[in-house]
Amino acid sequence: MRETPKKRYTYYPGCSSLGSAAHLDKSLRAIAPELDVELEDIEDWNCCGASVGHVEGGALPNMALSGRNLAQAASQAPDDIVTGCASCYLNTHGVNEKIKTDIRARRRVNEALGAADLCYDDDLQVRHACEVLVNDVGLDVIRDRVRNPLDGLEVAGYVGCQTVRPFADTDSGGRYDTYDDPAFLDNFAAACGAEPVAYDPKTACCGGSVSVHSPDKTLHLIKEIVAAAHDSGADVIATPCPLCQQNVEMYQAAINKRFGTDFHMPVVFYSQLMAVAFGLDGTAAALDQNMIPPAKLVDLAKKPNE
Amino acid sequence: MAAQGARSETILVVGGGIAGITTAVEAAEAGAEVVLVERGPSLGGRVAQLSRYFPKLCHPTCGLEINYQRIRGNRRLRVITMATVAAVTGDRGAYTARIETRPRHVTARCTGCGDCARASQTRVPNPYNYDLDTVPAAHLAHPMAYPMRYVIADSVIGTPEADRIEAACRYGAVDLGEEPGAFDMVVGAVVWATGWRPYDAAKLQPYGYERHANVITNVEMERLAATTGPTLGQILRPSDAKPAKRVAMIQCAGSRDHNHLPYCSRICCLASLKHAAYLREAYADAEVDIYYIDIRAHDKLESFHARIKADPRVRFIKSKPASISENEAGDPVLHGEDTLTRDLYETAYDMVVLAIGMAPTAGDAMPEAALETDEYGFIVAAETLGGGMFSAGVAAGPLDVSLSVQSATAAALKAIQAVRGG
Amino acid sequence: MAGAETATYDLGFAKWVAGNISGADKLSMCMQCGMCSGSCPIGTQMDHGPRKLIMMIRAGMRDAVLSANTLWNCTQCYNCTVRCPRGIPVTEILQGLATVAVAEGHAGGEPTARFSEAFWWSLAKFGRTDERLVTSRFYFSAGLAEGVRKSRENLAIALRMIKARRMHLGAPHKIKRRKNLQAILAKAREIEARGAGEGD
Amino acid sequence: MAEAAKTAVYLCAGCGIGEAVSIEALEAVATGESKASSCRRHDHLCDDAGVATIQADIDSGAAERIVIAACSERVNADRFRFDGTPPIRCDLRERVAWSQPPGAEDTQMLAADYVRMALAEAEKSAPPSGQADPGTSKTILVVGGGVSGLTAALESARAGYQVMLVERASDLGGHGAKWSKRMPHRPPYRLPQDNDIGALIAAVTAEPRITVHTRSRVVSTAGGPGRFLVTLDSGGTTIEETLGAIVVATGWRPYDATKLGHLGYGASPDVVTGVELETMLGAGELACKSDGRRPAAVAFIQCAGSRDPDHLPYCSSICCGVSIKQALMIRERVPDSSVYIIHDELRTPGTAEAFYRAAQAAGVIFMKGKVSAVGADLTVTVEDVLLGETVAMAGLDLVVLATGMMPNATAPEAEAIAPQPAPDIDPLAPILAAGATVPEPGSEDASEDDSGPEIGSILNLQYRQGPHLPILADGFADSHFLCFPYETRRSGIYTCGPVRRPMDMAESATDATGAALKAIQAIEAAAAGTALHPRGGDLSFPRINLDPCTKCRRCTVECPFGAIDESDDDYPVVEVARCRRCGTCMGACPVRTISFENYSVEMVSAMIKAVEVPDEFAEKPRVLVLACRNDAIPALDMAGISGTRYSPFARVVPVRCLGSVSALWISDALSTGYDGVILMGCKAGDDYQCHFVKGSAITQERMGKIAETLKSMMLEEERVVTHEVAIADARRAPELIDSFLDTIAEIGPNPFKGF
Repeated sequence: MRETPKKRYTYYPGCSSLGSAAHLDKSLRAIAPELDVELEDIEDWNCCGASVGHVEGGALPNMALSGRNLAQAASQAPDDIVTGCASCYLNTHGVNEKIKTDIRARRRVNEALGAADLCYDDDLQVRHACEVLVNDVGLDVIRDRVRNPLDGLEVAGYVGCQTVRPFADTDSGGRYDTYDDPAFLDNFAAACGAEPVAYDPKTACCGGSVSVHSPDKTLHLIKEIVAAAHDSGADVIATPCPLCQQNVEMYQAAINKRFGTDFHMPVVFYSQLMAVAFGLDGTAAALDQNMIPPAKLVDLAKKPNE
Repeated sequence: MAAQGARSETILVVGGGIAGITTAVEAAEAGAEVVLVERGPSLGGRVAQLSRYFPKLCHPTCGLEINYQRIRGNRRLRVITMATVAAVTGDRGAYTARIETRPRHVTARCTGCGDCARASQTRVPNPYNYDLDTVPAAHLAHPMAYPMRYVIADSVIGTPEADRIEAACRYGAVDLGEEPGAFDMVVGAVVWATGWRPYDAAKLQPYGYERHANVITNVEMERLAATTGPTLGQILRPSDAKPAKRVAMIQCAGSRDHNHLPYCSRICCLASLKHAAYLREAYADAEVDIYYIDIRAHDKLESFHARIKADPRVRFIKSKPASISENEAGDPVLHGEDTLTRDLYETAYDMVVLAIGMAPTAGDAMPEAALETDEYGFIVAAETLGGGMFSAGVAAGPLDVSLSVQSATAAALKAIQAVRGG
Repeated sequence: MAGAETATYDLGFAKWVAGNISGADKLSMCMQCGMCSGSCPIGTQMDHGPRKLIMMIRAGMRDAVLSANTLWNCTQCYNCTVRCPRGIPVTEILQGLATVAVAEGHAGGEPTARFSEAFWWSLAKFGRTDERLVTSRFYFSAGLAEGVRKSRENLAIALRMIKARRMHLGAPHKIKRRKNLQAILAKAREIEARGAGEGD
Repeated sequence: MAEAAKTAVYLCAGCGIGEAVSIEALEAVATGESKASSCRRHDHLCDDAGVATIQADIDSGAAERIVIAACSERVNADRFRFDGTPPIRCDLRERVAWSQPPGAEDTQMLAADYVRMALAEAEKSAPPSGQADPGTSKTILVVGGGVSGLTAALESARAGYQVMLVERASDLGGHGAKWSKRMPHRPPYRLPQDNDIGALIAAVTAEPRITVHTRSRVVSTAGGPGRFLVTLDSGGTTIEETLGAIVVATGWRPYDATKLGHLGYGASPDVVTGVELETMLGAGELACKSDGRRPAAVAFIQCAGSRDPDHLPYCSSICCGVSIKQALMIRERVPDSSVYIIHDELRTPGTAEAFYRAAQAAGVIFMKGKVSAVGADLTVTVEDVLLGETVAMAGLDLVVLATGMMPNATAPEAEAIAPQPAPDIDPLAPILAAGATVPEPGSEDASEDDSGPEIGSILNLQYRQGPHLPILADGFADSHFLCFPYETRRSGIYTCGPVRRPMDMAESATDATGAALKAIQAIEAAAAGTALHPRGGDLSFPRINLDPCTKCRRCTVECPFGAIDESDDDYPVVEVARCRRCGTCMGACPVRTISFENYSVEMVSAMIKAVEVPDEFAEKPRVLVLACRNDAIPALDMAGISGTRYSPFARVVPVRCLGSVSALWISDALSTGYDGVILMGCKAGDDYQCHFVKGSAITQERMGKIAETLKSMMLEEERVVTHEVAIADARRAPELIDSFLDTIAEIGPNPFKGF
């Protein structure tokens, strides 16, 4: 067996893990042990407010949401908090940093938490799963775990916005990549034996939550993202972000309708690529949860009890 | 190690660009003994890489020529090339400077005949043209090199190429065995004229300097416009050598930006106005768009600004472009907001020039703790370490050529005061 | 619209914004370069880009700022934030302004506001957001007819989500200690109601 | 004299010369037909051995004059440096071996001609013997007691020189003394700094090497570097001093705000200028002039008069920084105040950007726009270009006009009555202007008395070319070269501070320090009897032989540096220390009145005539190229270095400046059978690049006369052309020569050939 000591993290799944991004959560949990990573959920975790909570809830209540999760995590273990969801990361990491650096914010949040006899006075690190993969696990280890190289799979690495902006190139964010031309996702794909294609809209915006409630405003953005992947001959789009995955996948029908295109471009999570590359079966990789089946990846995946 | 306490009235000038040359020549012509140390194989520095100066559009080599003549005619001035100052200890009137030399592999016997270059079969990147082209392994730093002496690239030492080069020299001027050296020198004062380097354009990610072939920097533009440049003075865009007629200049590319250089580099506005003039001279139908935050044509240079502004084919757009993409034709496409019309533009050009700022290089040139720099790396408190240390030119702050010469001439007097104990 | 209200450069509003909206203390550093507005993915659909909005804040154009659709068209791509040469957290400030706009009734029937209401309702009630409930609540927030229309329109997607086991059916996911979360939120609202300055 | 001297020729066969031409044949030319006393050949002349050979011949007396027939004069000057025996350089490398086909007959003829020309030069010139009685005063006159003047004085004194500091006012300090705070010039560049001018004044007053004369004016300045004879009016008493060099630091004055009615000046006492605000800020409690209330809302209007074609065309540079400084001070004094800065382009160059950020952080509001009106109630109407609206700003308590800087290039109080010196971007203008203001002999005595005789001049130069320092079109003092900003057209007189260019206190101090160094150089050069920039170290100077002089005054009028005066009987008198050795006077002279020991009409004529002009034209035309040493010659060298081939029929003679070209050389050339002449000089006009200011410009003037000469000789005008050649024209210069030879081929041979 490998000697590398296990790395322990406190895991924050986020609401999408119970729905639209279940396949991210499932595949992440599947690859973690392969990489000697141990994840312990934040007990009784709550919603982070995502990208719209603040509008109705207000700034401080929105911060208090993350405050509660942080307090809970701190009471469990001093380990770093990891989340796979861009929005969860943005809120939790942001609030955590604000509490660390802004005394007034720290006091106000804790006053609110006080209503439940909670308090957050620690200085945990809140980290994105991708940053942990780059900085703690490392590409070499990932490459090393590949037992089923994704030969011939052409991948368009779509990073989106919030996974890298505004924290990827900051100290607190681990300086693991850049805002406009990040490399980590292509590196992940390559490490899995797939072929990253040249892909311009790498960090273009899918419209985020605006796409969720007002797709008419943003459909053209998503179209560009899919079209570029299609033109570059990619078999799949890979992304780290739940909201990107959902928007880019579920609106393709609407796009085809509005723009007369004929897109059926599978959109998977990098973690699903890894799961398959690590030799896990399609179910463990949650490939059955993609609305547009990633046929080629399915073929590459080991069949159960194979 | 030179005897401690030994005194000297010699002034050491570090850096052979326009500021260093001026400090050295002005001090020597006022009667001082001067040693000028230059890191590279030739004097001239950044100005030797400029095609022309603003606002007169005259050639920097013209002033260099005069200064070279002044250097040749002055026995009190000694020039050491391929050398850096590794450390300075001591006090005003009695510093000991550690000089380290790199091998040129060509001795003083060189006549500049060029046989070695003709014999070279290996080509190496040409820093004089910001690596836009290559030169023979044995080459002259540039046509206005001083000293007029060839240099052999370290990369070919120990290869047959080196032997070819050695064999080609009829004057026994090639020394393949030359080793790096170091020696101490006692001097009375030191003037740091270590200059600047263009800010790394690759760091301006939204502009895709590394992704888009036709996005270049202002210093590269100088080489494209220069008759001694890679295109012999024709302004052609890199991707397909097509004449660059629709060109955008992006001001404050790195400068005035807390993510990059917080200060204003002062020269970039005027350099871009000059580049507009180059283009309008080169192509009757050229069109230039200058994207700016504030056009900083200080003092009398405002008339140059006014002159260029009067040209209907040069447009000024108050906007810091947000990003650059590339279309099928390989044209860079600028995206941003015109802050005066409040329109969002998406404009394609043949070529985009990033008006890159000046980053001080004192940091890499300076021995530890010898001098104090400000938060940006410009040398301040120039009289630290015994009161005989001074700075000149861009080492002291972002200056244009005339201001650098002023600062250098002043530094020359301060240094003279220091060595004469005035 | 901006035209309706004229600029006075009364700095009262600018000072209030600086003191009450997170990140807005940096607003004074804006040099109007336009980098932010140029970076907006759907800037073309904004009444004014962030750059002009900031100038309007300085000019004291309170109503025009709070009723600008800019606040609702921010996709939170954070390009402006990371590119701003003066380090102004533009996205965060727009979020803060949106919150104020809702609180002061400038939001009207803005989808973002309605969606947020649905979203907050779910998380405050259950401690987590149930996408299905949030979506339907949002659809019907614009009236029954609209709700029915929207639901039909998106039925296909919903079905495929269910098929992919990515839309949770049945009882919404709840956290265990809902009471204590609700207490925290209530307290937070109370503190915020005290406004800036007080209690500090 | 040269005839007696033993001239040794050293022929180098290295660098391809040996392959290109027959060295033996050249030796024959040198020792045979020409009068060289000896001729040696060497394969690597610049090497130690070669240099040693030459030195040995000099030491043994075998070589009194030496001709080095090798590479261009631009290289190895340090190698071929022999005390007392300056070499004549003959370029067989760049201009022959590297630009002509080896072994060709024409190449050989070219080389032979260059050897002949060099020997003629040797024969007709002598090493400069230097000046008999150079001026020896080492005291520096500093005019102006503001930051620039004080600094220039102190820095000169600290370098060991005596200084006479002259200030018109009764106190030192100038404008700088009025500022309560100054802009930051040291890290972190964020806050207004204390005005330390008091310490500067104290240091100057305490400095024993400086004598201060307040309430004083310069009423007359004569002589030149090393021996300026200066007369002061010091509060009524006249002081005479002999001084070595002069630094003019007369500073600036604010633009007249009464001309800014459109910005409300005069409409209300609460519309003030930046300078007036400075006084208000100095007065402690800040109060509006109208009713003494504390101003709670203040608007600064930038570019008040500057960058405005109707007022000042230039940017005054300091106004943005000054307004920021004052805005910060107001925010500090009146914490709840609203302060607005309305600008067009906001200019805080370099590290001053931090000052701008500091003002923003302090809540100062910056608006970009044009002010269309300022009402008596202080309502400021702005076209707010960033909002795209016209904004009427009401409720202001104070409106500050950031007025610009005007240079005191002439005595301010005299301006009303004084005709200004004509601006002279056109290098020919100063002569006409200065010529027009030459005081009549009678009034010169008048200039002794106190009634302000001088027409607004700072120094009242008693020069033939008039009392003023030349000024440029924008009214600032002379300073035209980017590479040499201190050079003026009045030798030994340097300007610094805002009289030269709008600048702040920190920059003025640096500028003044530099000017002090230039003054020291002038003093030392004068004492050594050598020339100033750009021919530093040159010992030659114009010697005047009055016999042929026709008193035509051309030399005195055309000298770019006002170095030649006229004696009472109207003969030219050279003030040697003022002379830059360009030879423009020589070129101006219709006869042979003026010559240098090593550069004369006779010498160049001899070189021209030394060339063998073949009788048969068809295959062997000859063209004379008179080329400027500073730019055209290097350009031709560069052509050689890059191996550019060009016509072997051109014979190139380097000249100090095109201005030194005598019409006689052209007639000599044409009468000895040359088919044409090319003059290559630097760029003339507004952006002139001639290092002697107007060599090319004046040559163009003279071409008219030359055309007449040609007519009188019944020759076509096309046979003589002038070209502006830049140093970068390595490709173009040879092309000009070749195309000129095509023209000659069309015109046909010079009819004088063979006579």
